[in-house]
Amino acid sequence: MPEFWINMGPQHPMTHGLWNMKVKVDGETIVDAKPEIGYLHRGYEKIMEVREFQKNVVLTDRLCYVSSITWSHAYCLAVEKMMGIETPERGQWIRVISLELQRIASHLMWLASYGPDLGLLTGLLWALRERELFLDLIQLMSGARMNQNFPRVGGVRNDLPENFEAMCRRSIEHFLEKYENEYQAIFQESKVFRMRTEGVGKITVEEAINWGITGPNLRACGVDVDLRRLDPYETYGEIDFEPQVWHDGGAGDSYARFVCRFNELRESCQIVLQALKKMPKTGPYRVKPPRRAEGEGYAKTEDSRGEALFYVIGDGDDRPYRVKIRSPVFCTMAATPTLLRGNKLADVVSILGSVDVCVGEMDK
Amino acid sequence: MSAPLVPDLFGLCKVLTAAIIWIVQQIIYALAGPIPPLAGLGDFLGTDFVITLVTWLIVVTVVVLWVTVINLFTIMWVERKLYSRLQDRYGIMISVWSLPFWPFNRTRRPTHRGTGYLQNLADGIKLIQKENITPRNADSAMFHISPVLIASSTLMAFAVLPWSSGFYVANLDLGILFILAAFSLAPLGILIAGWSANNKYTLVGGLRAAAMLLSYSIPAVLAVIALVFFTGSLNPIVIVGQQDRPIVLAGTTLPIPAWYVFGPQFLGFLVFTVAMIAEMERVPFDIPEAEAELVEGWTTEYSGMRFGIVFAFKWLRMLAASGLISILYLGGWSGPVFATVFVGSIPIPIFPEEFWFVLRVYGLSAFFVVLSWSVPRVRIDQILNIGWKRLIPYSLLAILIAAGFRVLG
Amino acid sequence: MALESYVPVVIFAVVALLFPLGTFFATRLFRPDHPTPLKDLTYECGEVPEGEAQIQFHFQYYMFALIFVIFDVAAIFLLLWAFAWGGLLTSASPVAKFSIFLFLGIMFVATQYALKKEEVIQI
Amino acid sequence: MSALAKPLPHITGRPVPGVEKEVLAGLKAAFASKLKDAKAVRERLVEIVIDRADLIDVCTYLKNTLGFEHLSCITAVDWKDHFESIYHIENYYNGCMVQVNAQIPYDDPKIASLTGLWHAADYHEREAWDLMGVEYEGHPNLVRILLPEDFKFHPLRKEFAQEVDRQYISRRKLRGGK
Repeated sequence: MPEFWINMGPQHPMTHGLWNMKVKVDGETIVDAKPEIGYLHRGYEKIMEVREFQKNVVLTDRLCYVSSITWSHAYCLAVEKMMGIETPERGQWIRVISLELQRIASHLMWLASYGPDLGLLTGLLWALRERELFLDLIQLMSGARMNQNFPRVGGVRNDLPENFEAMCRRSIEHFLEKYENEYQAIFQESKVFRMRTEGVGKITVEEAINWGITGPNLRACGVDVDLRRLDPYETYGEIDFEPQVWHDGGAGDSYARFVCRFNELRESCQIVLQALKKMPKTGPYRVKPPRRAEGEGYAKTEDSRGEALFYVIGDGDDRPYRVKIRSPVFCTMAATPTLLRGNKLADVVSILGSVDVCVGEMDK
Repeated sequence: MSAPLVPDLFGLCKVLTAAIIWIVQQIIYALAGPIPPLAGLGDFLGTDFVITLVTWLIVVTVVVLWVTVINLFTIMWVERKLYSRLQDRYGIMISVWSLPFWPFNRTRRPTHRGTGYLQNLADGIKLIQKENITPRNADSAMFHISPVLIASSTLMAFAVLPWSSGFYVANLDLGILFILAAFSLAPLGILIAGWSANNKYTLVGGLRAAAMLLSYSIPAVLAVIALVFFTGSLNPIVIVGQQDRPIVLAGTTLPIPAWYVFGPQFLGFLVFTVAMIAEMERVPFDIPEAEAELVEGWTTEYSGMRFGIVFAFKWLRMLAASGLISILYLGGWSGPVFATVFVGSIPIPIFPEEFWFVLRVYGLSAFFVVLSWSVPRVRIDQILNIGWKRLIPYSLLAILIAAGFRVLG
Repeated sequence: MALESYVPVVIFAVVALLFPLGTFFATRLFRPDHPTPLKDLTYECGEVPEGEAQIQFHFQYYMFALIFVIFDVAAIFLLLWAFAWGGLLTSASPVAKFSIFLFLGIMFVATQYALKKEEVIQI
Repeated sequence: MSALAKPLPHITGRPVPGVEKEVLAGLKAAFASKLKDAKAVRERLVEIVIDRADLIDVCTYLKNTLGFEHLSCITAVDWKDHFESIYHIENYYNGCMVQVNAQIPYDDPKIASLTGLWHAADYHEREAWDLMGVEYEGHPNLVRILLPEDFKFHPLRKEFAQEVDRQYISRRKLRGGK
């Protein structure tokens, strides 16, 4: 009997977090796979039912510590939709800036973890080095490096600090220089890297949509879907940007996913620069939300990993009646057996690294 | 063209041994007054057999210590420091100067302001204190034997690897073949280790290691065969001697050393180097212990000093492989400077052959380190593809080229 | 005598064998030894191990052993030939001189053919 | 309506203005009597309320005729007197989202599974069953996904009080220890 199940996780270098990927191999070829999740389930949806609307932001921050702002922003947006209030314009621009900075930080964290997955520890340290720049910017903006608690229902916590624009420009300039010279060389232009990523973990467009894969992973299949443009929220409608879609052949493999995310780094930098230019220099950044609310609201945003959806129901109390979190990784995880089947055992890391798993948001 | 610091290791040690044994003999003879049978022991110690045996033991111990204590620690330090700098960080920092007993450093624990040479020693001390865990389902005897097999077979490569024209243990006619044989013993140990631990990661890692090391030892041997067409010998000292002259091309003497890499052996050099990178299990060919998917590959179940030995011997393999490459293709210990100072009447070379050899070994190792920390890992089927479909045809081509060159001139 | 030069190698082998053994026994003085059933479990990423690992493994792995043996024999032959090459060059017989090229040519073509036929080296 | 009857050949990635009215009109034309409630809430969002028996029909129509190819989310809500299974289905061609509220009686929490239409429904339905206890009939593998397999409750139900019925999960306990 040459087939056996290999446990990859929960204590495994490949799993960036606590989850288990059971892989059935025949020799080195993967026959079947079975993800087991739930190790990090903290009962978010239940806890949020007993906390007030505003106080839940601190919880949603911790859904995924790698991209806190995008998650708490999605929650705030859903609650605002439910309450029927709207953020002032400057607040919306600040949110856009913070979201994109967080997206860059999150993607850099993904890049950092993708390196050692493929045996390239240098990539980890280089990417984390540049991530510091963006964490510093976020700290400057919100006061905390991680779990910022920055977006609030009705706006953002505080205005941008002085000189933020200049510092932002300087950091992005520095980052883009490193991006063009160092990251391209070590990742995209490396022959061995392409050998490891090209043609593995393929998925067709129909399968991808059917499995509910979203975000950069879907765009890597050649589908031009970016919620920032398809269903614009905040002021994304006024920004001129190009969603990163893989148009060449061989769509849907690890390399395409890598390129889409990798190019998003640069695109997000451009969005931040544009937003800094276009935003009004002064104005209110927050409105006071009502304490109690009734109704339902949903918001879907383009998280750094895909489509984040919050569905909030209020019953007239000062706390939500029901909150539903749609995590993109949770849906992608359902598709991983399809991605993995037929590949080699060594490709597990190449595939699962490229779909960017964040266990916190997956297990809720 | 330089002179060795140790012209004759055996001779040097023999003088030392003879002196020590003479002192011991005198003590024994002095004691032989009250206890007469001891005189026979003293006579026995004076025999040539005992002196030779003890001398060999000392020679072997000197070489083993030179390799495992001095070179192993240095190469580990070089690697860790080098890749740390590559990754924009300081790396290891605990050194002699950061220890707490210096007058300028009166803290309670080592500070982090040194160059980090002692970090490996600290790691070793830590590993010594770790518990050795043997899994319940493991094949205990095999599980314990395989690290010994791996470590000893790797160490055996240094029995015939000369560090200069005088600093060696044995001068064999088939020295190169012996080193390659010592290298190819390790897959057996790795396979045993992978199988005996009864763990899926070690099993896959061990089988990968066996498949990979077997595949890559063929091109290595074939490349050496291509070289033998030129050298006509497998004695490392002879091979280095052949390279210790300037190149003569069409009657003119060029200011380039006649290393085998500058010539028709270049293809063989490339094949041999790639095969050696695989033999020392480094990234991009470190698939047997691909830590991303196989935790630690075939070393997963080893703990404590057993892990330490198995882990540290990767660097010994790197040392041996670098030494082999530099002997075969890069002129071994032949150096450009010949300068001696005379202490009394004993000539002492300023830049001895050992210096040039160690320089080459470390330079090659640094190259391997930089290479392995700047590329990802190659997948196992791609590794085997490279081995079978690229390296073996190329090495056969190298043999053809070598034979052709010999026929033509 | 040639055999005499192997004496140091034998001594080296003994020392090399004693070196790891001595290290393992020396660590007994410093290390704790408290085996528990949980600790002695086979490591499987924190899960309870399921199934045996010592299974009849995939045949492809043994293919390498077979191919390796074939190439090893060829390598030994070539090595002997390479040693004798210097002497053969001086001998006048062109058959002795050039038969190596025939052999190498056949081997090269055969290898190329075999590797072309085995499109992907599976494992 | 005519533009929506057949999916557009290319996904442009840009929203189509006023699409929610067309979708609403299409749904009303196809399921006039079965819709308990149907309204366009805001731009690019349509909300319909149906009975659980009509779920498969509505969703098949949405997917195959109107081009709503992406099942974004399945939410189960405990309204104390009845359950609701809420489906967010998204159209990539025009950015429209349809929210389907399927009503389920409290004493018989069962509804048809959508796994035949969307693979994505697999995990969502497992999660909804795990946390809310709504049974999705026809699901190939309806087992707990986030909580341990021997967990006794469905914690998102309103009757599950957090402080009272807490089940301490300890590995040692699960193995039969103290």
